[in-house]
Amino acid sequence: MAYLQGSFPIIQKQQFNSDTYSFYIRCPEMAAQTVPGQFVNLKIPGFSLRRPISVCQRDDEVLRLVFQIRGEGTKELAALEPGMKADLLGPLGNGFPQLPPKAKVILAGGGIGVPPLLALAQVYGRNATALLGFRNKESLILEGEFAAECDTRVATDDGSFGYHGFVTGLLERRLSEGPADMIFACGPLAMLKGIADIAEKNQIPCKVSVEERMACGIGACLVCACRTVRDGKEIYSHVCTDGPVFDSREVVL
Amino acid sequence: MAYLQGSFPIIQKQQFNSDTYSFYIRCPEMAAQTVPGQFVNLKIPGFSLRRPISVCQRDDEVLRLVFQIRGEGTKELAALEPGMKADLLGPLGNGFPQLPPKAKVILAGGGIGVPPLLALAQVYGRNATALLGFRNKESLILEGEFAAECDTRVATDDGSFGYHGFVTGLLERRLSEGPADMIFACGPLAMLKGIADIAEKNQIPCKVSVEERMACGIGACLVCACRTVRDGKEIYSHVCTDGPVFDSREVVL
Amino acid sequence: MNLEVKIAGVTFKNPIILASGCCGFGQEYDKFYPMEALGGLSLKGLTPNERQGNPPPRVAETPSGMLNSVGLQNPGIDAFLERELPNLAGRDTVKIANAAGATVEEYAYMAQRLDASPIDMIEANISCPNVKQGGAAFGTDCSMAAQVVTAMRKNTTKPLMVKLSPNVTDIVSIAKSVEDAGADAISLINTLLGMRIDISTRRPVLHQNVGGLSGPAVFPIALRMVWQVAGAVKIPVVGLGGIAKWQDVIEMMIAGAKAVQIGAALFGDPFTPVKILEGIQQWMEQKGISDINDIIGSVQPY
Amino acid sequence: MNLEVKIAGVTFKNPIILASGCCGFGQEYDKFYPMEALGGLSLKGLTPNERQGNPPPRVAETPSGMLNSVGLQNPGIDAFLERELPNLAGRDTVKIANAAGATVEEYAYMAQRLDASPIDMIEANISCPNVKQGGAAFGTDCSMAAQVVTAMRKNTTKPLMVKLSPNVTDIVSIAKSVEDAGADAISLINTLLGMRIDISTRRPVLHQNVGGLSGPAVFPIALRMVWQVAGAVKIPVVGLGGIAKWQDVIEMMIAGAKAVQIGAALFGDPFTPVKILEGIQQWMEQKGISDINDIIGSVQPY
Ligand SMILES: Cc1cc2nc3c(=O)[nH]c(=O)nc-3n(C[C@H](O)[C@H](O)[C@H](O)COP(=O)(O)OP(=O)(O)OC[C@H]3O[C@@H](n4cnc5c(N)ncnc54)[C@H](O)[C@@H]3O)c2cc1C
Ligand SMILES: Cc1cc2nc3c(=O)[nH]c(=O)nc-3n(C[C@H](O)[C@H](O)[C@H](O)COP(=O)(O)OP(=O)(O)OC[C@H]3O[C@@H](n4cnc5c(N)ncnc54)[C@H](O)[C@@H]3O)c2cc1C
Ligand SMILES: Cc1cc2nc3c(=O)[nH]c(=O)nc-3n(C[C@H](O)[C@H](O)[C@H](O)COP(=O)(O)O)c2cc1C
Ligand SMILES: Cc1cc2nc3c(=O)[nH]c(=O)nc-3n(C[C@H](O)[C@H](O)[C@H](O)COP(=O)(O)O)c2cc1C
Ligand code: FES
Ligand code: FES
Repeated sequence: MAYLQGSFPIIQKQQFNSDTYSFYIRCPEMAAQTVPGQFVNLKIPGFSLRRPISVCQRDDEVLRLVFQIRGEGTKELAALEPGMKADLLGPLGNGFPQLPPKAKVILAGGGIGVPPLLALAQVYGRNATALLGFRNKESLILEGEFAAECDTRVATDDGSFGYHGFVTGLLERRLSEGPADMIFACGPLAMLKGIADIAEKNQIPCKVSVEERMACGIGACLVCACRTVRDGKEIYSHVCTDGPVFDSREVVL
Repeated sequence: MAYLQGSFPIIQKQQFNSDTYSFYIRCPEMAAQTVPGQFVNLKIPGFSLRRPISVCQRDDEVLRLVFQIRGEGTKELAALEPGMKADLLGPLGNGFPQLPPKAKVILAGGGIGVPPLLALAQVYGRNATALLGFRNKESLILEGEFAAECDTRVATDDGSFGYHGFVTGLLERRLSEGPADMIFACGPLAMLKGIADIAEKNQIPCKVSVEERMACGIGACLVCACRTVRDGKEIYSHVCTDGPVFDSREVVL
Repeated sequence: MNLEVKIAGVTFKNPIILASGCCGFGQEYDKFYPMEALGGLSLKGLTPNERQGNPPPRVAETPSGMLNSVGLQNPGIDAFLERELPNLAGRDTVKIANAAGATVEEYAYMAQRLDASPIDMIEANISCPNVKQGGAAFGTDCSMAAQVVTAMRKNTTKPLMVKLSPNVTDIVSIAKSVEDAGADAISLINTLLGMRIDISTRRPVLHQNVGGLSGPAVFPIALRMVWQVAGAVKIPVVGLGGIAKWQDVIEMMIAGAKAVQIGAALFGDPFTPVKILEGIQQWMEQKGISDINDIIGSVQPY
Repeated sequence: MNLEVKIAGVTFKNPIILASGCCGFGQEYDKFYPMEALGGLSLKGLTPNERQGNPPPRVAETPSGMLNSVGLQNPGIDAFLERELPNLAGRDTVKIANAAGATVEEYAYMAQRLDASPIDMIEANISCPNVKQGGAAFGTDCSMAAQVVTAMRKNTTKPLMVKLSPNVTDIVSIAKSVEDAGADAISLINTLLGMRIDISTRRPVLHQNVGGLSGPAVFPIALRMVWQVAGAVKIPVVGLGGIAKWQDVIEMMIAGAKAVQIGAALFGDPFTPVKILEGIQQWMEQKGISDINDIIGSVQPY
């Protein structure tokens, strides 16, 4: 598979709340090759390093990216408007493993970790349960779009919407209702740890998507190290090529 | 006098030829203080150093800048459009000395050195003779605007318009027609040297506007050195504050 | 909210000082905002006699930075004391004289002359890369650096800050040498030696061929050196090199700088120091920090 | 139009080489354009045994640059020779093995192992700032640098290029030492030691606290050092540090570099080398330069 890189037009922009945006970018060749869980590395003028952003959804022509303003780079990114172009390098990373569409899967997402799971909701449809955690009602995103695809449950830390508590609480509940073939998780480290522990206890395979600072995005620079255990030996794998999706028993969270 | 700095709207843009542009910028406070021969120091996003550009004309509200694309910075500058803002620091430099409006003056300009003389043409009107040199007809700028104010004669290096030859040739001719109280010159170094020599021979006071690479533009960094002789001693003066206009017998061209 | 910092017995109302060579003798930026807004001014580098400096061009642009090769153009110590310093009389900001010499004796002479002046502090510039004699040579050798400081120390009771060159293998040992020789404070970094070539003429952009690199490009190097030096000496450290925004100042202070200096950033935006002060105050308010001294050296290295 | 350059008997079809640590073992950028487009590849730094490198974070952004603290993560020389190098067999570009060790003996061992391999050239990395033992220490001391080179020289007849650290007071004397010790070529610069601090956590951004600065920010420093070294040694010099556009390559070559390497710029634009080659060719055509060798060292200093 070849990597692609180029400047592609932003054809639509949504703002969800004070700091979260959705961009639809027309890049047919790249979109056609992308699988759920992969990401693109985005160049923002004036910054040395590209910014990795997961693909939220794709069709044959268009990639959808959802991102949150976290620092200077994403702030500049949010200022782009439809008609302007974004410089993307992708598709990158391994993506989520593919199960038969009838597999019972749990999608556990927290905050800005929620968007990459939407593509999976579309794949597994009603066989998927989405457990989405947010700080509060204001930061809730994509809930309607998940609900249109699959069984969707929301938790907020402050109880201002849905379940009062964390995604881990929703997961315990969901597992009490019946088994699952796999858990796909994406979100803050603390959440991933909690999910991985529950998966371990319940003997359910669990795949987590992790983050690390990057430069090349393609395995050439080795900066995006991530502690993993393979064949009983602890090594530094690389998020951009060995990940971002790792088995929860393999990665040291 | 205070220096001013701020971002001001470009209200009009003209393109003269493939690489020469005119911007009208609304900055009333700065415009009100500016005298002919002064310059502004322009910040272009992405570049560390400001770019000095002479004021071509001013009224109470608006400064007019005429500039040529010479490198990366001026190329970016040329891409600005009306409605966008330009970050100016000014007014800077000493400007041309003021003679009584009835003084007979000669304005000798070469290439992109021509624009700063237009303000003088307006001051001295029919008492001024403008001698404007260009590489060829294609690079001719502002001739009509000079002609509307004063006696205007054009030379081109290749003879494609007006006098075939250099501004120095036009100057010899003009001086053969009668005396002058002062010569104001702006243009390439070789031209300034030629003009200064003729002025010396004819014992006519001559003021030249010179260029040097700058940083602060206000006399604080001392990078814009220029060899001058004062009281018989050779020293480095500074173009941004002691100049850009120097007496031709004072500056070592 | 307290922004006051004390360095070698001198009180700065805030930790923002303009860097030597970038603010003349203080008058130029005073036309934008009163110098009273600043903690201090490090004035243009002085030498015993008038110097004309190097031929132009003296400046080149670089990515996120600039090169200069001014070469210590200055009117000499006499003219400074007679003509320039009086203009600063009564102005409420710390005045630092930046002094250089071509020999140890000249440095000693500068200390003696400044000792008798109303200057608040002396900054010994042992790090100018743009002069042939002396300059950088003193700042790149521990024993020469110590000699300069010892000689100056003998001639002055004024607070003596020594400004270090980053063009060295081991900044920490230079810093320790000048501390041991009696420096009251250390400032760093001066410029890094760099070059640009004009590819159309195939000549160096600078007439001096090489010059000193400053601006945001050098910030990570300056920060590293400030951190190393602050961890190794007991005297206060003033950090500079590439500071352009309030975040940079906080980084420098967390790394161990008691105050900072701002140079090249002034040329892009003359109001940089004022904006930085605003930014710092807002940040302190947000974080509930009441005294800027509380953050100095608070970095938690791994 | 001739773009071919010869360094230590090795012919590069053009002067563009990818820098060590920035192009893995050559496979990654081969997915954008065939490696045959390049003059050469300097492969990821190798050590006798597998190394896992430093803990993350290993990268920080800086103005016009970046810091890295990878710390020579690599599979070790055995795995390289068995698993990686065969992938490059038959590929028409110069393959350079970048080698480091924690002791002189390890460097010697690396030379010996590589001598028996189909590698075209060895680049001795005596300048890695990101490893505790060895690394930079060898590159900042003339006699240690010479020891490393002497020991490697004994064990190999392959062309031996030595990569210098810019974190030194006097780059010229280091360069002369490695020349005298038998190096066939010199490459410079490796990264400058820098630091960033996260002001919200007050921790260094890099887990290693400090890391190596590269990218356009360092270009003027690299150019200055290449010019100084090219003027002082007789062996060919390969220039790198901050190259991002064709103009930078021309500047480096005019300053005296026979070829160049491109590192950090790849991360922003993977096509940088291809665009640079196009730019150089256009420029040569415009200027009527038929052989790139004609510009090498053609700078006219003042
Ligand atoms: C594989 C992957 C997928 C991601 N997907 C998304 C997504 O879909 N939506 C989204 O909003 N965010 C996503 N992130 C996080 C996103 O990359 C960071 O929020 C972003 O890089 C911050 O840039 P900044 O300039 O705003 O922050 P700054 O703090 O100014 O950035 C400074 C440097 O740190 C890096 N950095 C800072 N935070 C992170 C982080 N969490 N992960 C990696 N690098 C970081 C930046 O890339 C930059 O190099 C993803 C990260 C990874 C690794
Ligand atoms: C007092 C003064 C008034 C000027 N007035 C005008 C004017 O009215 N119209 C106009 O077109 N040009 C004018 N110039 C020249 C103009 O400043 C340069 O053409 C411009 O700075 C080139 O910038 P660049 O980024 O395109 O070139 P680059 O070569 O990429 O610039 C690199 C660096 O060199 C400096 N530089 C390059 N050429 C010159 C030069 N000739 N003079 C000073 N600095 C230079 C740049 O400012 C920058 O710092 C004036 C210069 C001075 C000193
Ligand atoms: C134009 C210019 C002139 C300078 N002159 C001096 C000087 O006279 N004495 C001195 O100690 N440092 C001098 N410096 C160095 C600065 O004081 C400062 O150490 C350096 O520029 C790094 O800070 P910055 O990145 O904020 O500019 C000069 C710097 C510049 C840019
Ligand atoms: C992520 C990264 C890893 C590097 N690893 C090595 C290495 O293994 N061996 C080496 O000699 N240099 C290494 N370097 C240094 C580069 O080869 C090069 O000398 C430096 O980055 C300057 O060039 P640049 O500005 O073009 O990146 C590394 C640089 C980076 C950015
Ligand atoms: S970002 Fe370069 S290897 Fe992962
Ligand atoms: S540009 Fe700074 S003194 Fe003239």
